[in-house]
Amino acid sequence: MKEMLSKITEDYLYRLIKEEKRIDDRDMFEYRDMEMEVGQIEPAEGSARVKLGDTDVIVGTKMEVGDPYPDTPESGVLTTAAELIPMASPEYESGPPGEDATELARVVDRGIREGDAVDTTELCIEKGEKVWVMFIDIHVLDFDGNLLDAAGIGAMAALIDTEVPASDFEEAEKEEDYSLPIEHTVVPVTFTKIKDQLILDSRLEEEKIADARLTISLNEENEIVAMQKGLRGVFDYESTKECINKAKEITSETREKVLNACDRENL
Amino acid sequence: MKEMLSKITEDYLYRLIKEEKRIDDRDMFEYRDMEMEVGQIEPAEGSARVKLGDTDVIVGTKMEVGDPYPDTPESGVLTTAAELIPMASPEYESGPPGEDATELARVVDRGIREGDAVDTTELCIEKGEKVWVMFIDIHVLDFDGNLLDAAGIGAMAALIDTEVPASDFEEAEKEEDYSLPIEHTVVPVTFTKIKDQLILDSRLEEEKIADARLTISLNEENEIVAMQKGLRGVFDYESTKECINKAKEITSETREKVLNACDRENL
Amino acid sequence: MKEMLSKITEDYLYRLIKEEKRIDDRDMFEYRDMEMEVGQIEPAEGSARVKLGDTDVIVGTKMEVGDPYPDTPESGVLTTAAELIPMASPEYESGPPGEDATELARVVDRGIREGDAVDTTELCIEKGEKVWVMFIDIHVLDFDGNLLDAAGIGAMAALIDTEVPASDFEEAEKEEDYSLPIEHTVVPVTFTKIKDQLILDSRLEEEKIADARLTISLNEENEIVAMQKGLRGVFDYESTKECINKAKEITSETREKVLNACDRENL
Amino acid sequence: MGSNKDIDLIEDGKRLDGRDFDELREISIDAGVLKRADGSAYLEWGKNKIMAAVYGPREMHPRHAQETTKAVVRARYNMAAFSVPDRKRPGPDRRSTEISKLVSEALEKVVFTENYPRSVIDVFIEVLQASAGTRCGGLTAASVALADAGIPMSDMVASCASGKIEGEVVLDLGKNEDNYGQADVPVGYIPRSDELCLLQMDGNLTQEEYEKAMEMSIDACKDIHEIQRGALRERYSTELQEEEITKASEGVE
Amino acid sequence: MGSNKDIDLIEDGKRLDGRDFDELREISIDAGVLKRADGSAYLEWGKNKIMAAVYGPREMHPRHAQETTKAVVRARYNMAAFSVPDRKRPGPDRRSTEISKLVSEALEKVVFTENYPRSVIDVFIEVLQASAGTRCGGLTAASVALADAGIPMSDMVASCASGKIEGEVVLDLGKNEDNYGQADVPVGYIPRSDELCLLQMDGNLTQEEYEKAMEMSIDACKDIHEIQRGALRERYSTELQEEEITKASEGVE
Amino acid sequence: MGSNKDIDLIEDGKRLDGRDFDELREISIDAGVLKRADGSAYLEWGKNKIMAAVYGPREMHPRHAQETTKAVVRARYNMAAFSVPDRKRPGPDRRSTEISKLVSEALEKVVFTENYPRSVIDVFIEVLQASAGTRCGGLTAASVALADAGIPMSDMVASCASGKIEGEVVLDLGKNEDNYGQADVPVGYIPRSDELCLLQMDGNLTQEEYEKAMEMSIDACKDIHEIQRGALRERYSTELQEEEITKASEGVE
Repeated sequence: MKEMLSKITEDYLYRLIKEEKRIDDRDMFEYRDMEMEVGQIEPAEGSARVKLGDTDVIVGTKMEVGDPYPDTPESGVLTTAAELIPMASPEYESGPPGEDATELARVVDRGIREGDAVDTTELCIEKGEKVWVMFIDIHVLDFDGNLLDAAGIGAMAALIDTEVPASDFEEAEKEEDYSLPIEHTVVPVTFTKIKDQLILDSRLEEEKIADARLTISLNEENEIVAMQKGLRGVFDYESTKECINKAKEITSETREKVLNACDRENL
Repeated sequence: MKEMLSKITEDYLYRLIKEEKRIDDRDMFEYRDMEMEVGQIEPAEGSARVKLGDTDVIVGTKMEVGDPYPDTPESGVLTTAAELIPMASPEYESGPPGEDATELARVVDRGIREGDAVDTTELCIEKGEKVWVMFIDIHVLDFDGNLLDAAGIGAMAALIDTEVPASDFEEAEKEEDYSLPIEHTVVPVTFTKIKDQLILDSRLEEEKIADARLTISLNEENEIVAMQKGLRGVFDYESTKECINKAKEITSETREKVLNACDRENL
Repeated sequence: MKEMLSKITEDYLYRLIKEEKRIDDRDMFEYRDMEMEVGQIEPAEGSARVKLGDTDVIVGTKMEVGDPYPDTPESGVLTTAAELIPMASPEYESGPPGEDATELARVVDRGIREGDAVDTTELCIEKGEKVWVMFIDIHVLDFDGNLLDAAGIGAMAALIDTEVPASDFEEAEKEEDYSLPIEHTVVPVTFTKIKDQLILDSRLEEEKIADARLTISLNEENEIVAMQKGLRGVFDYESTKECINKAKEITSETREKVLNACDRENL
Repeated sequence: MGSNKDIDLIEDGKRLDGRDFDELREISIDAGVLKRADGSAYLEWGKNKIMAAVYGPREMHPRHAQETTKAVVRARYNMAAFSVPDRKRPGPDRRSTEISKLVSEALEKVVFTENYPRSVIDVFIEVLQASAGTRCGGLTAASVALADAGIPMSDMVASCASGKIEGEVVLDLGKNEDNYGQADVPVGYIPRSDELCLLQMDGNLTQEEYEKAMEMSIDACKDIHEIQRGALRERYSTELQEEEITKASEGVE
Repeated sequence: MGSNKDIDLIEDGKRLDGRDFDELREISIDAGVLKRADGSAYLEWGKNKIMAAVYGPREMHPRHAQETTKAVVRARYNMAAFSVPDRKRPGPDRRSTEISKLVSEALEKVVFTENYPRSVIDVFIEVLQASAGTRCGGLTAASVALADAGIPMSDMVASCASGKIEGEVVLDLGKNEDNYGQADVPVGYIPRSDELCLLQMDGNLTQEEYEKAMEMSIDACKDIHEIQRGALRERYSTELQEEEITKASEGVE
Repeated sequence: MGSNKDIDLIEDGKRLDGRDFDELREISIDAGVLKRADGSAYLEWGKNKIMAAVYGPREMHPRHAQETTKAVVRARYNMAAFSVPDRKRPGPDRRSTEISKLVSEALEKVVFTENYPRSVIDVFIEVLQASAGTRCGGLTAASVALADAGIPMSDMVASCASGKIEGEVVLDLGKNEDNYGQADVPVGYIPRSDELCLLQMDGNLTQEEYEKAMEMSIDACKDIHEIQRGALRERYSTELQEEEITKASEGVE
């Protein structure tokens, strides 16, 4: 049930882009209104709801005590899953995650993991025996483009919001809950390429005519921790450098918003 | 491969029902011949085969030693599964249980579970560590309507027939098998609504034109332990009361038959 | 996406067979060139690649420490799986093993298992507690007929090539790797029946018009350890005896080739 | 019902959260909260947080599931992984399969399905935070989402449970009451026709208790129906306002 | 074959259940026992209890599996969860997948499939109680169910295994003989054409033992074929009787 | 990237396997190695052993996945169970699903897909032995297999990674470098148009390091492209030779 744009809409969008204009009059590198609600889901250890215009994503974290991986006996375990539930778009179908949901989960996961957002060694309870296992679940409620940023930002905010539920688990050997040990705040930004034009925070209609996208995750020291080119188009090397330069600026603004929304002191 | 009735058959059935008649000349609230064979399946801990006319259902129980659920450390575990195997009807397909099989299993399960048919606390072997895990498997061989009653009656009979196989399991810490501790004998009865007429023990053709059904499970003290409205039609509140009244009479007759078929003394 | 032969090709093949000729001028009971490479896959405990003409199969073994089956507490565990990956033929599809892959794996498995190729009692580490679990994985790269022989021969060679990785597993309680204890060298041969003619090592086109096949696995003492008739045709009893007689000769030649390729002394 | 532990659920004639026996938890509903869906509603009911969305009527796929004379109402009830204390594994389980079936059946009665042969009306219910009574909350929200989608209906279904705790019949069980109570009776009610389109029960009730519970529930459903209608009114008036603002601003230009 | 434990299976020239080496367990077959199926048969063979049912010929779904010149015979062998001492998890496993394939292949040879292009003839075999030899029992019962369904066939397949225990070739292994024996050879036999449509073997046999086993099995299959024919005769005569009774009673009216 | 253990990966300005920072592992490619596939290539890259095969263009199934104006390139990346030290369970996992998607996207750009509307070009990549860099190896081999299949392309994609170990930017990480290094940047490069059709990165790089890594990779991809072209030349010359031999022998007759 893939939806197509009409030829007329498509042409109109191309014409706009050529004139460096967008359907909602935004600048090329401007986010839509970003709303963040943090900690609204009580049963979750941490949660964040991120709205980028009409795109609406909830990320929740859950923790339990489990086994470490044999090759990392001193680290907690991180698992990220995404569901593109059919509520969010007429194009999504029920069933196990397809390749889009898998890519979404893995790109968000790589940002968190490779950027050392969480100090996973502090999630070891007993070396080689038991560690904290953390699930990051991405739930998309309404899809109007740019899921990668909404989910990636939501995941970082949910992590900052997370309380390790030590008091609920006898095996945790601690009596009080404590805030998740955050090492870096990693924030993604996704550039969408339409013909030769790069834009930020693409809406659904824009993604329908997009050639390629490039997601760049940076930490607070402007180090690159994850990248992913997506879609069937290409980038040239020069424009990837351009994107990285722009990403520094943009992600530091986003990072500010995340930290403000989270209201956590010990960071 | 859903089968339809011809328009003529349908009209004929409606006309009959209007005149308070049935295709096989039964009364509105009369069961078909009910045959019960108990304990015929040797490898099962308990078993019962129930025929309601041409509807033919076998229920078998199996027990093994396993882990309790964390929130009920002192109770045995009960699991009910139903397979609508394609042998039983041209409408059934191979594959994992669909929503009809799931509803069947869950309604039978709720009667047994919520009616405290089995004293599950006696199925605890070691608190929080090991308990008896019981599987109730419903196998439909021939489908001519009213599965819910055939399966529910069969499940109760199979439970009464069940010998806990303690001698087979070292972990059971008992040397002799013993009869499953039965607390209540729960028996369901299902009313089928066609237009404004209620009938009992509907046959396949009757179910094809049915608007709704209501299953009521009662224990030997005439307490209601489970109910389920099914199908896309409705009941009004008054008729549910009527059904409950009728259910008392009917289930006590059914209960008598079950106990007779089971030939177990210590109840 | 089942491929059909054209009527002309079919007729041509039948005419050939009638005259006791084959498309590639082989004798009725002659193998194609058989190439064997043993031990080329480093991460595998043992491996063999077998080419019969254009049919190309890799078999690899992997071992880990695990639980014994409750009814054989003193034996290692053997598991054989086959994947007919879509690389190998336009008729193969992605997804879980279908009935052809399942039959292939089970026939190979029965030869190994029932022929006591491996002394599984020597794979017991601690009775009832831990044993070696061995996986035999059959990977078909290119399919031009007679998979059963290629896979069965490859499996036997891979087993002979297998080093038990005791030094990698603390639980193994041995410090040095050692060769898998081989008890018998079991080799299969498959006869294909086209009309009334029996042939050996059928190619794809021949299998397209085949009526039946008979696989016979023999050990080095010419004892029959496994048989399987396949396809929708029949054999008469007399011809099964004929096949067994021929099989003795053929498998001893094959066994020779396997042993030569394996270059293992302690057999 | 739960493991019947000796847990006090009633003190001084009130329930632990201070409610009277026949008192609902707080309920609020917003209609039209999602953009992509044809209709939607967000419901908070006590600590439950539930989103419902409607797509359709649209062509039914797979085709062999089409009905030639009417639309099929196909509900899917799903719990978010983080909606409960112990993480819920994604994907349908037996419980959600049954609830999806019952909700589909309950809604079909009020939709004029014969207007849309061969179509499907998809109803998605996502439980974001669960705290007893999610099937009733989901059914209630779904009805509003259907109305928000502009789908012709004879009425909205209102849904609510009552049950028994410490021997008393009470309305709308909360989480502890559900875990440690003695019976639960979820009901789906169509006010206009005074009919029950959802009815389940588990636990232990005498006929008298059943009647008391049902009467409580039906009364409560009438109240819930008012809240549903309020959500729609709110929604339409917002839309109206927006239209007026648009008109006004056009007038200005 | 089993773990070759030192378990006595023969005493004083008889097997533990008192049978001679070439003696079958008791077999009984009833045809036409199910209402919905087009044909059916119930078989008891020693402690095995097996139901077989046939549906078709009917249109093949999915379409791409149709054959343009003939019907496909599609068998599904399934064990009930409670049919074996350790509960069998529902759904197909590798063993049942293989048996289903072999039974499909064995039956197709005797059915006049060319009469029904694009069709499927579904054969369902349900093992209710298993005690060694269920594939042979299933194939035997399925043949009767096909005949009961009135499907044109050249013959019924009779099936039976023989094997080796304590070095002796014996017919129709029982459960312990199967578990602790040395070889098992299940055979499907078409009496009219003297052909083998099922043949498997596992264990360890010399060629001489193989021949002895096969000859035993083929003889036994001829006996089983008689039992199959008896079941059909019984079935038809019952039907005839019923018809006569009907006629008689109509005469009365 | 790995668990950042203190493992030495550089000694005396060389990597542990003796390579310079900007040195590739050894690469060899053979084209046309499978019979059934329309095109194929076998690649060895260090200790990686990878087979790629192409089928198509052929009709796309299922139909609803067809595109009316072009062919779809559908890659499937799969690891053999025995290709890694810990047995890989058969079937796709999340990692292989993602790689399959990225490889499909990377290849579609160079194929003239508009020549084959409603078709699919299937690309199968089987990793027989894995040792860091299998996605780059797979993409490189797949490009050769596509060319071997005679599918019209604007260019072959060459692919290679670079990364960071012990603070140094190096080309083409080996297994230990991948496990214990600090960053990995796999790149797919189209030499003719100087464009990137695959780009991923994980770990930790400054912008300067990123640039250094990219420049290394792009240079290396140009070398790999030569190896790819060599494999094709070899393939064609073999074919030519074979044809000539055939002709010659025909002359003899």
